Amino acid sequence: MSLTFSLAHLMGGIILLCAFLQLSQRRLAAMITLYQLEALILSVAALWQGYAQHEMALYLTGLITFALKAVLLPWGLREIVLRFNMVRAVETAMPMALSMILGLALIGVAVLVVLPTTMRSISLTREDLAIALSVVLLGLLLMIVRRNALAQIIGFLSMENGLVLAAVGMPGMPFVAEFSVALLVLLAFLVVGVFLLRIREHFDTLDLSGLEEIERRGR
Amino acid sequence: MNFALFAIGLPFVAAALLGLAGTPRQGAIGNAVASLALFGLTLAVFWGHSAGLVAVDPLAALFGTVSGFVGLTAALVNIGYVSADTARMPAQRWRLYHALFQIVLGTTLLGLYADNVGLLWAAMEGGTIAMTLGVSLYRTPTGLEAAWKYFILGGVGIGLALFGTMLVYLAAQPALGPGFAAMSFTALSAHAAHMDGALLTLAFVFILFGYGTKAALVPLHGWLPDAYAEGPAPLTTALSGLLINVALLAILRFRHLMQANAAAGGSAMPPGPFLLSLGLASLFLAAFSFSRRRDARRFFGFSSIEQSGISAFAFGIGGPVAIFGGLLHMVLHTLLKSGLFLALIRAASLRGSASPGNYGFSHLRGLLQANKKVGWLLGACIFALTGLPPSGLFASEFIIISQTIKKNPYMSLPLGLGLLLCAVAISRNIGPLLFAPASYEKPKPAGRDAWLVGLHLVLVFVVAFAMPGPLVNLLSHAAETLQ
Amino acid sequence: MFGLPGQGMHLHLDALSLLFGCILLPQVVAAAVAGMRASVAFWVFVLGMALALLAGDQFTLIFGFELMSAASWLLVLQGDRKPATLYAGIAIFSGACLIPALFLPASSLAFVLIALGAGAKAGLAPLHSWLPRAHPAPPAGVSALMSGGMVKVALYVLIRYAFINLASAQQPWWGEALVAAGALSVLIGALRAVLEVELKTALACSTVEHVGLIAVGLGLALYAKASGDAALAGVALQAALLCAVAHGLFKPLLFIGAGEVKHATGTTSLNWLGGLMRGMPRLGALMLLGLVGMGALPLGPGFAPEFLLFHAVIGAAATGGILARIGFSALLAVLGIGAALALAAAVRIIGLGFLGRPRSLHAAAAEDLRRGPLVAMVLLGALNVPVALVPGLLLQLMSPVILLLAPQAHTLPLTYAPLTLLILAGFAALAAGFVQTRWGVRGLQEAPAWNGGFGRPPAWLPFGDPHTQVSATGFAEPVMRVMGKGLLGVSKTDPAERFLFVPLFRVQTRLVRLAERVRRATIRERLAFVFTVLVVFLLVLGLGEGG
Amino acid sequence: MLIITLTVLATALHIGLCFAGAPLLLGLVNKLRAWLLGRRGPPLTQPYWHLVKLLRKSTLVPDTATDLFTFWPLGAFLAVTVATMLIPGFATGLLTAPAADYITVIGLFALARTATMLGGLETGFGFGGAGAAREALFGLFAEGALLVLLLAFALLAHSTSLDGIAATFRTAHIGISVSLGFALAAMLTVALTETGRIPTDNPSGHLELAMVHEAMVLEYSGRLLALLDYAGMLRLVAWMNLIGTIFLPFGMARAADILSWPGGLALWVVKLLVMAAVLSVFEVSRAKMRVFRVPEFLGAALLLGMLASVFLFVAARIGA
Repeated sequence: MSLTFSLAHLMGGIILLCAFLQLSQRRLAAMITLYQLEALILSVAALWQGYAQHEMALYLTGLITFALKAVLLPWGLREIVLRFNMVRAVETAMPMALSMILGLALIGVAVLVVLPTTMRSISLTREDLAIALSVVLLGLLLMIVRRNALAQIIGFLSMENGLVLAAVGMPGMPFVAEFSVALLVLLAFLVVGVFLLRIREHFDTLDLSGLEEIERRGR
Repeated sequence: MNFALFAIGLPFVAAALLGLAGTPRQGAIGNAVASLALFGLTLAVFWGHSAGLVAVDPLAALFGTVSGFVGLTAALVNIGYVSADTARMPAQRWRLYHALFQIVLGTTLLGLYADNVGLLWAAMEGGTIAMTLGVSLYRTPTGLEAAWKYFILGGVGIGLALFGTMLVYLAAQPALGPGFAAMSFTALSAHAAHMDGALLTLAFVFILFGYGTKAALVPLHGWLPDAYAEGPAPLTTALSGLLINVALLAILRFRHLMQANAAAGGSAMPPGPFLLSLGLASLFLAAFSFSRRRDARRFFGFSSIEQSGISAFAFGIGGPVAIFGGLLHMVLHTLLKSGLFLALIRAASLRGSASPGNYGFSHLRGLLQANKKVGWLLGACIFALTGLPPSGLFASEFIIISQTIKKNPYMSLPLGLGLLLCAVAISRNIGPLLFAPASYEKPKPAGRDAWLVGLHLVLVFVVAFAMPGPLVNLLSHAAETLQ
Repeated sequence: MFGLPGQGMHLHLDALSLLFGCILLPQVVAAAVAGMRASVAFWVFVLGMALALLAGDQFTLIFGFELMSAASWLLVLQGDRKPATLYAGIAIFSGACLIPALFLPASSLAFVLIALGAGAKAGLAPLHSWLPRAHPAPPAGVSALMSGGMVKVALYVLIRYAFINLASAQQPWWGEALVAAGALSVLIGALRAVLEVELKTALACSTVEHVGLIAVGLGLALYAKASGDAALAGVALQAALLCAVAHGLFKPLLFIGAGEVKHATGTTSLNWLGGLMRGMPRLGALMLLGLVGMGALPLGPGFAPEFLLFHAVIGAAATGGILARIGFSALLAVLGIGAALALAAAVRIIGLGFLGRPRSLHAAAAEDLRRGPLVAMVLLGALNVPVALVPGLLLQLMSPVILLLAPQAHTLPLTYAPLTLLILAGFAALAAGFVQTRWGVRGLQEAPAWNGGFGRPPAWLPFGDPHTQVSATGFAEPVMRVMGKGLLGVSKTDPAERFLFVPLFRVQTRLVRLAERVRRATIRERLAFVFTVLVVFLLVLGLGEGG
Repeated sequence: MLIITLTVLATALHIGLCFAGAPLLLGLVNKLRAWLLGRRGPPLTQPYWHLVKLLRKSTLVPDTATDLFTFWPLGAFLAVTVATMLIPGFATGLLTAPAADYITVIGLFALARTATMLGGLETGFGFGGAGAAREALFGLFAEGALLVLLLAFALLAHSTSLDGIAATFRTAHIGISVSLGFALAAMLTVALTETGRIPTDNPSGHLELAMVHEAMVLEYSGRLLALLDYAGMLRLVAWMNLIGTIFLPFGMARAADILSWPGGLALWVVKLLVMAAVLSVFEVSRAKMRVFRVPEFLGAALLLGMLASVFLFVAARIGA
C-alpha cells in the first residue's frame, strides 16, 4: 500500500514539475515536449492506479491518455508549429521570473486550501489533491502569461492533465474514462478552432494581440 | 413510463436526421416539428415517473417545459429566419445549424433532468461545444473571434466545473462511499450533513466558477455579449438562455448541499457571500456597460448577465422565499428574453436582414414607422426588462428585495441601486428605438409569427401576477427543499 | 387570483384614501373629457393611481405606484424624449426608496426613505428639478393629471406612512425636516414660476411650490403630533389637506387651459402670446379663475389653505425655544414671499398671456376652446367655486380624515368667511353703481392709447409693434435682478441640478468608462480576471478554514 | 337687541365716516405738505371736486384693451372698500369684527394690488407693464414683512383678528417695548409702500420712468379713474386705521356702549390728524429713492419684523 502511495506521489510530483517547467519555457517546442512527458507520466499513473485499485476503467483511461495525449496531440501541435513556423520564441506577457514566482505562490495557495480538508479513508491523499490543484492552477497561469494561441492551448491541456490526475486518484469514481474522452473532444475542438482561425486569411499570426477585432470596433 | 428519456433522446435523433439531409427550409420545418414533439414530451414528463441516472424532480420538469416552449417558439420563428436568410450559408452548413439547434435543446434537457453530477457536467460540455460551433457558424472574422473566446473561457469553465464535480464526489466519500450514489443529487442532498464540509466548500468554489462561466456571472461573463451578437440569432440568443438556466440550477443545487451541511453543523462555509459578491458584480458591471452599446444583441447580452446576477443574488440571500423569487425570476426572464429576441429578429428583418451585424440600434431606430405591431411588441419586451410593472419581473424582483431587507438589510442598498441603474439604462433605449424619426419608409407586414412574442409577454404576465395554484405549490415546494 | 404569487392582492379603503380618491376623480374625468379618452396608457396611469390609493398591502401599493410611474413615463416619452430618462430615473429611485421603507420596522430610517421616495415623486426640494421638465412634456390632459393627481398620490403615501404606519416611532425632527424641505420647495418653485417663460413650465414650477406648501403643513402637523399640540396639529392638517384639494382642482384646470393655448396658437411661450382674452374669452375667464387660485387671492380657492397655513405657522412659533422662534418667523417670511411670488406669477400669466396686445399673429388669430376641453374646464371651474366660497364646510367634511391622522387633534372653526366679504363687496358695488348712475356719465368711447411715444408700427403688424410692450422676460426682470440672481445664479439653473444631478452624472460617466475598459479586455485579460478572483476566493477559503 | 342695533349703528357710522372722510384726509395731507413747502396749497375739499370732475368726464377705453379693462378698477376699489370696512376705526367690536382677520386684510390689499397691476398690463404699452413689474417686486417684501409683523402681534395678543389685537393692546399694559418699536418702524415702511407715498413712489410726480402706481393707471380716465383714485384715498384711510388700531389703540370706543362713542370718535380724528401730519412731514423731508433701492428698504422692514418677534421672546424670558 505504501508503495502505491509513494509511487503515486512520485508521479504526481513529476507532473507538477513538468507543469511548473512549462512556465519557464520560451519556445513552443519545449513546451510541447514537457507536455508530452507530463501526459506520459499521467498515463502511467492512471495505469498504476488501475493496477492498485483493480479498476478496468482506469486501465482504459491510461491507455486513452497515452494514445491521445502522449502521442497524437503532441504530434498535432508540432505539426502546427512547423506549419506556421513558430519555432522561434513566443513573446510572454510578463517576465519569466515573475511568472515563476507566481507559480510558486499558486502551489502555496493550493496547499493552503487543501490543508484543512480531512481525507478519511480515501486512497487519494491530500498531497495528491494539492498536486492536482496546483497543476490546474499552473495550467491556468500558463494560459494567462502567454500571448500565443498555441501556448494557451498547451496551458489548457496541462490543466486538463491536472484534472485527470485528480480523477484517477478517486476510488471507483465512475465516468473517469468518459470524462477524459469528453474533455478530449473539447480539446480537439480547440485545435480545430485554431485551424479555423488560421484558415481564415484574417489573422496573419496566432499572436492573440491580433485578435481584438470586436474591441477595436468598440461595439 | 419515463418520458424524460424520450425527451432527452428525441433531440439527438432529430439532430442526426437534420444534420444528414434536407434543404434549409425543410430543415427548418423539421426542426419545428421536432420541437413541437419535444414540447409535448416535456409536458408529459410531469406525469411520467423516472428513476436512476435520469430522475426528474418537479423543478427540473418545470424548467424542462419552459425550455421546450422556448425551443418551440424559437423553431417557429426560425422558419421565417431561414427562408429569409438562405443565401448566406451553403446548404450543409444550414444542416449543421439545424442539428446544433436540436443538440442545444437536448443537452439543456439532459442537464435539467439528469440526477447525476457527471451527466450534468457532460451535458454542459455538450452544450458548450454546440454553442461554440453555432457562434462561429457564419465564419465572419468577428464571429470566429467570438467563438474563440467561447472556446477558451468556456473550456476553462468546464475544466473547473469538472474539478469541482470530482471534489464533490470526494467530499461525499465519507457519507456514501465509492460508486454512483455519491454522484446523485438526491442521495447527496439526503446525506449532505455527513459530507466533508471543507472539501465541499472547496468543491463549491470550483463549481461556482465552472457553472458560473456558463451562467455568465461577472467576472466569468466575457464570452457572452460577443457570442450573443455574432451567431445566428435564433440559436445563439433565443436558445442560449436555456443553458444559463441549467447552470444556475446546478449552482443552486450545489449551494443547497453546502447550506445543508453548514446547517447540520458540518464544517462547510455558508455559500451566501460567494453568490452575493458575484451577483452584485454582475449587476453593476451590466448597469454601467449598457450605456455605450450600439448593437442591440450585445446590449441584451449584458441584460442577461444582469438577470442571472439577480438570480444568483437571490440564491445567495437564501431562505425559501428568496429562492422562490430567484426561481421565479429565472422562469420569467427566460420567457421574456427569448420573446424579446424573437421580436428583435422580426424587427431586424423588417429593416432588411436578421443576420448578425444588422442589430445596431441606429439601424433599428424609429421602428413604429416600419411596423406598429412589431415596434410596440419589442418596446413592451424591452420595457418589461426594466422590472417596472406591469412587467412580470416586478413580482420576482419585489420578492427578492423584500427578502433581502428581511434577511440582510444592508445588502438591499447595493441591490436597489444596481436595479435602479440597470432599469434606467435599459429604459433609455426605448424612446429612440420606437419614436425616433427614421427616414421615411412605407409600413411593412409584421410577419405571421409576431403573435408568438405577444404569447411570451402574456405568459410572463400571467405567471408573475396570476400564477396558478399548482405552480405556486411546485415552486415553493422546490424552494423549500433547495433552501 | 391576481397579485403576488401565493399571496394575491389586498385592497382597503379608509377616509384618507377616500379623500384622495375624491381629489383624483374630477381630474380624471376632466382629463378624459379633454381628449385622453382614447389613450390606453392614460387609463393604465389612472389604474395605477387608483391601486396605490386603495392598496391594502405593500405589494399592491408599490405595484400601483410604479405602474403609475411607468404609464406616465410612456406618456412623457411620447410627448418629449429628452426629459423621459430623467423622469424614469426619478420614478425608479422613488420605488427603490419606498420598497425598503415599507418592509423596515417603524423607525427614523423608514421615515427618511419614505420622505425621499415619496418626496422625489412629489417634486419636493431638493429632488424637484425633474418636475418642471417632465410635467409639461405630455399632452395637456396628462400634464394636468400628473400635476394635480400623481403628485397627490405620492403625498398620500407620505401621509399614510408618516402619520399612521410609522406613528409609533415618530420624532419631532421628522416634522422639522419636512417643513424645511417644504419651505425650500415653496421658495424655489414660486421664484421659478415667476421667471419661466414657457406657460406649462411655469405652471409646473408652481406645482412644486404648492407641494412645498402641503409639505410645510404636514411637517407642522407631524411636529405638533410629536410635541402633543392638539390645536396646531388640527389646523396644520386642515391647511395641508385643503391645499391638496384646492390645488387638485385649479392646477388641472390651468394645465388643460395651457394645452388649449398651445392648440390655438401653436406655442406656450408667454413671449409670443398676449391679448388672448379677445380671441378666447371663455378660456380667459376660466384661466382667470384658476390663476386666482394659484395666486392665493382672497375669494379664490387658494386663499383658505394659505390662511390656515399662516395660522399654523404662527401657532407653531408660539411654542418652542428661541431657535424655533427664529426659524418659524423666517418660515413665515419665506411663505409670505412665496405667496407674493405666486401672485406675481399668476399676474404675469394673465397679464401677458391674456391681456394687452398679441405678440404674434398666431396669438391674434387664436380661436376659442374646443368642446371637450371646454366641458372639462367648466367642470373643474364649477368645482372650484365651493372650495373658494365655503371652505369651512369642506373642512368639516374632512374632519374624519384629520382624526384618522391625528386622533387627538381638535379643530377650530375657520375665521376666514369669504361669503361675508362677498356681501360687503356687494354693498360697496351697489353704492358705487348708485353714485355712477346718479352723477356719472354713461358710455365708453374707444380711443387709441398713447404708445409712449413710439413710432407708428408698420402696416403688417395689425396690433402694433410687440416690442413696445413689456415681454414676459422683461416683466420678471426686476424679480430676477433682486432675488433670482441670488437664488438661482445668473444662468437661472436650478440649484438642485447644479449641486445634485451634475455631479451624479459625472460619477456615472467615470464608472461607465471603467466598465468599458473591462469590456475591452482581451481574452488573456479576461482569463486573468477569472483567475485572480478564483485565487482570491481560494485564499479566503484557505484562511477562513485554516484560521 | 339694543346691543345689536348699536353695533349695526356703529358699523354704519364707521363705514360712512371712512368713506366720506377719505378724500378729506387726502386733502389734508396735501394741504399740510403744501404748507410745509411754503405754498398755500389746494383747498381741503379739492379731492371731492376732483372725483366729481372725473365722474362728469366721459370715459375713454384704449382700442388695444380687452373687455376686462373696466373690470380692474372696480376690483381694486371693491377690495380696498372691503378692507376699509373690516379694519376698525374709532371703535372695536363692530359687526365686521369676526371677519376682520389680519391675514384676510393682507389678502384684500394683495387683491387690490393685483387688480391694479392687471389694469396696468391691460393696454399693452410699455409704461403700464413696467409699473406692474415694479409693483409686483415691491409686493414680495411687503407681504413678507406684514406676515412677520403679524407674528409679533399674534404672539403678544394671542389673536390674529384686528379686533382682538386692538382689544388686548388697549387693556393689557404691554407698555413701550423694543419689539413694538421695531414693529412700528416696519409697519410704517410697508404702509408707505402700499399707499404709494414718498420715498417709494411719488403720488404727485408724473415722470413716466420713475412712477409706479401712476404708470399702471395711466390709461384710465373718467369714472374708472375716479374709482381708482377713490380707492387710493380709501387705502390711505385704511392703513391709517390699521396703524392706529394696532399701535394707538388707547381710547377706542366699544361698539356696544354708546356712551364711549364720542370719546372714541374724537380720539380717532385726532389720531388721523397726527398721522397725516407725521406723514406729510416725513414726505417733505425725504426724497424718492431709486426703484431698486426699494426692495432693500422693504427687506430692512422684513428683518425688523423678525427682530421684533425675536425680541418678544427675549422680553418674555427676562420678564419685561
